[in-house]
Amino acid sequence: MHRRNRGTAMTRNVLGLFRDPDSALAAAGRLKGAGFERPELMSPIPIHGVEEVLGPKKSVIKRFTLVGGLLGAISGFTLAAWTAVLYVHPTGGRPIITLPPFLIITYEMTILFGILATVLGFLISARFPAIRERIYVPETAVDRFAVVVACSSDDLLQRAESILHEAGAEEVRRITEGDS
Amino acid sequence: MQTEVRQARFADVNDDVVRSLVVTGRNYYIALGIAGFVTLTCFFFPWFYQLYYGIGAAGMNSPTVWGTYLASFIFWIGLSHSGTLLSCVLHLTNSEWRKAMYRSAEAMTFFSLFVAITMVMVHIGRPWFIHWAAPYPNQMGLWPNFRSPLMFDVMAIMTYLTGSGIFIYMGAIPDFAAVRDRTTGWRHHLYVLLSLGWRGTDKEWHRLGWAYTFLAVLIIPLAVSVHSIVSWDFALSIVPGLHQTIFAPYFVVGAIYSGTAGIVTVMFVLRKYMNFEHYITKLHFDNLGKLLLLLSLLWTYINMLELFTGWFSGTSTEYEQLKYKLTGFYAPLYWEMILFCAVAPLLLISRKFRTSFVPMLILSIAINIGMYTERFLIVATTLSRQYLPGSWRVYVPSLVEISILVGSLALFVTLFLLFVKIFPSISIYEIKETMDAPKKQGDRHDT
Amino acid sequence: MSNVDRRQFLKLVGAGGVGAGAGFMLAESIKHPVEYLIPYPIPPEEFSPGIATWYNSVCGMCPAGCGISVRTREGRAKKIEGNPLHPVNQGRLCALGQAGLQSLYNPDRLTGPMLQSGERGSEEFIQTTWEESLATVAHRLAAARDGGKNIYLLSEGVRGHLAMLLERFMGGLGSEHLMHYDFAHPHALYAANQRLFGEHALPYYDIRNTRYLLSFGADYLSNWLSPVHHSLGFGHSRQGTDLDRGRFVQIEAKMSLSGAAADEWIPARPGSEGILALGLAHQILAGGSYTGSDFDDWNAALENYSADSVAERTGVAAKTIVRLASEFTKAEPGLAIGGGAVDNHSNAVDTLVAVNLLNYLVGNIGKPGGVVFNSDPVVGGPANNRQANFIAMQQLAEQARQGAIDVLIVNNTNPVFTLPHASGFREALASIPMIVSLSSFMDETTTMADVILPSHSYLESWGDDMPQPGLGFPVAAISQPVVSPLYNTRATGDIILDLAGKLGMKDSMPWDSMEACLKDGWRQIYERSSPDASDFDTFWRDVLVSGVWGEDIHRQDTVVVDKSVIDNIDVAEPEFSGDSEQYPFFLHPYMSTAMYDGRGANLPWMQELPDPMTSIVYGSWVEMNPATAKRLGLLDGDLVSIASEHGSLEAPVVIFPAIMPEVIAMPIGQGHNAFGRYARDRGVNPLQILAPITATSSGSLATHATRVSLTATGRRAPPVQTGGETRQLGRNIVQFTDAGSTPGGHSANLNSIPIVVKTT
Amino acid sequence: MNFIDRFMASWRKYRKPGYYEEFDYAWTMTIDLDRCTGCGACVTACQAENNIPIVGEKELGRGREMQWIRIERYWEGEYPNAKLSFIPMLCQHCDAAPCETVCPVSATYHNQDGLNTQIYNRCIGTRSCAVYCPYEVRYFNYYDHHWDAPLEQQLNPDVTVREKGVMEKCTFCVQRIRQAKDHAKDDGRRRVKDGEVQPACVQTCPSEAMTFGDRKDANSVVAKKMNDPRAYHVLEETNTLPSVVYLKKVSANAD
Repeated sequence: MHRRNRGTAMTRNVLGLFRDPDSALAAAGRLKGAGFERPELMSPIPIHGVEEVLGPKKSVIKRFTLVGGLLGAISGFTLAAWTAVLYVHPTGGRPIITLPPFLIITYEMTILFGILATVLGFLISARFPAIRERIYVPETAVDRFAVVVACSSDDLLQRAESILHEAGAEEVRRITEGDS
Repeated sequence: MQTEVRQARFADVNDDVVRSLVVTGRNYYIALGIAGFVTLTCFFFPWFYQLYYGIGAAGMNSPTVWGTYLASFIFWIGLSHSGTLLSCVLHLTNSEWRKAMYRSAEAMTFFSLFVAITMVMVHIGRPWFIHWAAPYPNQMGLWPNFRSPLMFDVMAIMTYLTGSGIFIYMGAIPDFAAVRDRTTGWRHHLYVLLSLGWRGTDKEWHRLGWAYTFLAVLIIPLAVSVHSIVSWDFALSIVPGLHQTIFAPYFVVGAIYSGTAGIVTVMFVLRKYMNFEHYITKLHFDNLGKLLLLLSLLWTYINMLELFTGWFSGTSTEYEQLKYKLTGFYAPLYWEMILFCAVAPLLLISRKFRTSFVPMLILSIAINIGMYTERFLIVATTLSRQYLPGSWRVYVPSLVEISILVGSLALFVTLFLLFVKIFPSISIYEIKETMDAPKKQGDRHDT
Repeated sequence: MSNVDRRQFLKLVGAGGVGAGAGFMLAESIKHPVEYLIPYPIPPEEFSPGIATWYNSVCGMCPAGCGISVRTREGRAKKIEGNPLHPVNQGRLCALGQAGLQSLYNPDRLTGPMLQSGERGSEEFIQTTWEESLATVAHRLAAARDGGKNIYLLSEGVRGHLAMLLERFMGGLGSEHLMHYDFAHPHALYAANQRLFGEHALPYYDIRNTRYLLSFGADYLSNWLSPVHHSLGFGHSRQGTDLDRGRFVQIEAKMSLSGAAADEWIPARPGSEGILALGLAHQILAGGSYTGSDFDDWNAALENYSADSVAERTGVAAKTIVRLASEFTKAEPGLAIGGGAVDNHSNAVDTLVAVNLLNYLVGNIGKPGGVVFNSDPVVGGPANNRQANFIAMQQLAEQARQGAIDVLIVNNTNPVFTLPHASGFREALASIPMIVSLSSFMDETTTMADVILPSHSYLESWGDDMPQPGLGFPVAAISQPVVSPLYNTRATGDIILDLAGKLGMKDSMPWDSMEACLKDGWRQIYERSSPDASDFDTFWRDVLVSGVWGEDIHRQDTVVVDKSVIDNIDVAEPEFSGDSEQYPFFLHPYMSTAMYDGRGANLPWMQELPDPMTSIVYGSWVEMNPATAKRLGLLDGDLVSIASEHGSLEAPVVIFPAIMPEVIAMPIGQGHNAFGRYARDRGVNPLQILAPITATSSGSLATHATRVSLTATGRRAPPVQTGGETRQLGRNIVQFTDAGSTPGGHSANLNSIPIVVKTT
Repeated sequence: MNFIDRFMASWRKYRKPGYYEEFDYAWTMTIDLDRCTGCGACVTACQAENNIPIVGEKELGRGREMQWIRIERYWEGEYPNAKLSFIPMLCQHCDAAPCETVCPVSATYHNQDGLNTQIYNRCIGTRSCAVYCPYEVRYFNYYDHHWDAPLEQQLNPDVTVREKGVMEKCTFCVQRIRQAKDHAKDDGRRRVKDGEVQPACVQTCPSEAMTFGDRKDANSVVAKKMNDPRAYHVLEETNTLPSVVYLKKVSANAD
């Protein structure tokens, strides 16, 4: 993870490690209160109540799902009906465009596209996969809770550090995020 | 339950899971070796033999043109309904106890689907042309016949495979990240890729939560539709004994039933041989037991309905069918099925039984044997007794068929064994969620 | 209808794939058949690949003599269909006839002349050349002739010019011992006709126009005399006219195919059918419809055949007898026929006389829908007087055992298979110094031969035929090669002519080929028939195109039965071998369409054609009444051993609902120990355990006169069946109605046998 | 607007069931059970015409018979009043064929002659059609069959030989129908004459129990026979609209 911090200095961040989610969340709240731009939390488990402290988040995923579903419905029926007309195979005395079976196809395609779109939505909205280096401390994958805040100037850095210390961070680091 | 888990700390969870991935005992290799060998000799060799000489290697005959292959297909599809479906339901109902087991359950889904698809390949007469059943533009200008229930199958199963694959993967991203930092060598690179650079920021968690929930919502109706459609392969025919409206629910219930039993089996194995005693506990067996009981009752009910339909119809075709089922050539199998799937599960009424591991294991296996029999009977009894008595003929599986059945089990086991070494077979972060997170004034345990 | 005339021939020529090309082909093929019938690497211009050519010929699979049209493509026979112009089968054909293709393309055909290298029956032969083999045979024959030794010729029942050739050939050899042997030949029927009608020939039974058929054991739909023609008649009588639907009654111990087709199946005690017939005759007389001058004689002769006594002797209810008699009398016309089992009891002749008597008493002799007498065959000699009955065959065997036979020539007949072991025929053959076989297969008899001169398949050779029984008017048909010979074989006629040539019989047989002989012989026909064909060659070509020739001549003779016949009209009690305690069951061996007398066994199609009654393929079985099986504690598929005084067999049980409890039935045809891969070592041959009992005054083998015992072996060997459950379970698959008959309409007449022109 | 019209037009067209009423022909076979003697001539004729393989005793024992037309036999009653009835069973060429809808690759479908066709080289061998067929007249090639030389010289060049893994069934001798249509065209006729074409089984039936023709032609023999009060369909209740019409057997105790 040292590799991660190589590179020319651009923005500097302060990172505070906490042992428990609540104090981490509290620290984040204070930073926000102190006018820092929205701090970022990193945790091994989803932290509840983030919205209350740092303000609500909006996700575009549901739109993706909806659009994908509709798209699937249309393309599903089109696939069945259009191919049936493309090369007419009369079977079993049924009409060429037979609704009940084609609706089943439609249904399956709706769900398929819905799923794929959801995944797409997730990747896009969560900015995955990560191409560029990002701030990361492996402890957060185990049992530590981190608060990261970007600072534009040295005094802001100090202020952030002090706030984190007060909030009971067991460790505070300065991380220089660089281009990789 | 909680007391047990509280001893473990967050770090231990990571340790245990990573150990389950990187530390590999001799037994594992032996198991894998055996499974692989059986797969090769009992599945692939007979299959190639059959490919070379023709389906004649199997025991099917003129009226009974479907046999154990199709039965196995339904069986595996059914087994696949354990995992993802169950996992989704439990996820949406936020049941805590799901979290320790859903990963392996979903894996079951995925692999049994895989095996089911190979069974189709084994079943059809000219598998080298199976791609003709896939909708793709081709120089012949020919497209598959979307009116066919078999095409519903193709679409549904493909969707289901994709869906459950994505579902299991997405749920595992944070865990990939967790193991990524602890592994080295090829594993590290693999997990770096798989984890997509997951950091666990509040934003990522938020998005993951949403996406995961949506998937769950989408997959539940999908799973239900998949097995309904499998049932329509039969119910849309006019074969007496198959041409029944009850079939869709019948199959779905049966599927979840055998699937749940399958989970119990897998749970037992994981718990025993991957040292997950802390995470897979009596609680899980208890709950699964309750679920099994419910399902067995449902299943029995539907079976009784089926018998009733046959008796009530009064038509010779249906009535003969019923008589044949209860007293005919295959009757012993039928009663064996009733014993395993309707009678034995009544033991689950006692909590003591539910929470004792070995009996649960035995029962779960018995149930799945019974369920396989059910699928076999659905094919064999009905097809050998159709409209024209003059063409009635019984069908007995050939050695090749039986060996391929055994082989398919081995194939499943092999795949699963490989899986547990690549996938964190229990969900790290959700286990942690079930443990109470450290409090501000909580005791400071040393690192 | 006068001669089957040229316009119809030309229609046929024009029809379907034949086209003008075929006419030309035929004309050409007359000159050099071989040159034009090879599947060519480079086809000549008049032979267009992809265009089928049809050749009309005569079926050689059974003695019925149906006309066939063979579809050939690129010089290979592809399909045999009935010749629509041939009045016997009118375009239709039975399963066996169609399987003729497989006797042509049979993998086990003999491919060239052979000399025996090992000892008799060892089936060790070495290939040789025609020159050598013919020389050997000719030399041997010459020696025998000059040394005054006995030469026997045992042939299948041949007719037309081949029959004539054989006559002259044996004449030239100074031998009287020309015998025709057909297992299924109805000797007793001939004898019966001789006795009652005073002529040793088969009449034409006009089933087509009868309204009421009383069949005593004759399986006329599957193998009796001319099954295809009978089937046509059956169908027409059933639903083909506006008249009342024809009614069919079958009297036999075991339901045959005809029994299944009949409206009424009546089991009568084996051998008692004749008594039943006389009982019916008694009733007819009582009914008073018979007004012949000899009424009183009949009455006297039949007085002790009252319904009750007959019922008691036959096991048929008295009221049934009365009903049958009245139905038969009322029907216009009604027809009684007898054959099958009836033809094969010790009292067969009496029985068949009694059966014919019924026809006589209701006065349907020489009438449409009745018994019509045939005129003599137009060419060749009458063949039937040469038919060898069982006694003759036994004499042959006896002669052989005494070393009185020097040379035996066997032409395509297989007595070793069809004669019972008790006849000792096979052993007798061993003591004949020289046996020559002209068979095209390595059948049981041929395995005994010293020299094999393999003959063509009938699809490769020239010949002609006058169907027996005729149709009441003269019919003659030409059989011509439809493909070039596959192997180094020769037509029987040509072989005979070759030998004749070598033996210096040129004067009596001047022809150098069978074809030449035919052409010569058919000149008579050309001359006697009103020649609307300009010259003989045209006529000949037309005949070849149509494959058949007919003439509208009918005999108008009235039959008067001799007083002596009337006075001693009686049916003796049948005689059976084995006492009823030790051998409680009557053995009922029967022929089937597929196997006929065993000749079908080497044809895969026939082996795979499910037996209609039991749906069994491949192998043998024994049919018994459910009650019998129950009594013996036997189930379907149990292997039982069937023992007579003369041997025993093992066969699986098939429970058969329509057979008398004291009778067990076994199909004839399987149980070959030679005859090629499909036939060999499959099933058993019931004929071999038969007792050598002959029918009085016909001398034919009474195949139904053997009693047998059944013992369970405790083993199971279920036969291969293609059918499953045999009951409908109320599913209305076969539906019945009673609104079948549509009354009123015109009366049919015999001459109007439709000549359908094939349109393909 | 114009587009909408065209769309609606074709929509209505393709939504119309029972298109088979618009086919050129509706080939039909009638089988008079009162004439059928069960002799089996049709079975052999079919084998000869359609290159149906010789399956062999072993395979037949395993229930893999290959006879596009078979004679089913049904007993009524017990001795001495047992009656045996035969019914030739072959592909009924149903207009509402269950087998057609189920094929995932359209290997079997209804063609312009109203025939239920089987396209061997499209078949992937799911065998579902055989399951869906209530008449059990579809036969599967469990192996590659072979003919002992020179039996193969008899094979009909107008009909293919099927490979393993393929479903096959009665075609109403489609090769003959094609030929007849070609002849009709050569003679400048629009339609095939009645009686001009006969499948092998019909052609050979010794008791003339079977007739074949186009039921669209009101004067054809089959059309007339279909009006016979005895006419019925086997398994009418399955509503498959068969093209094979059976004429009821007249029961013995009718009079």
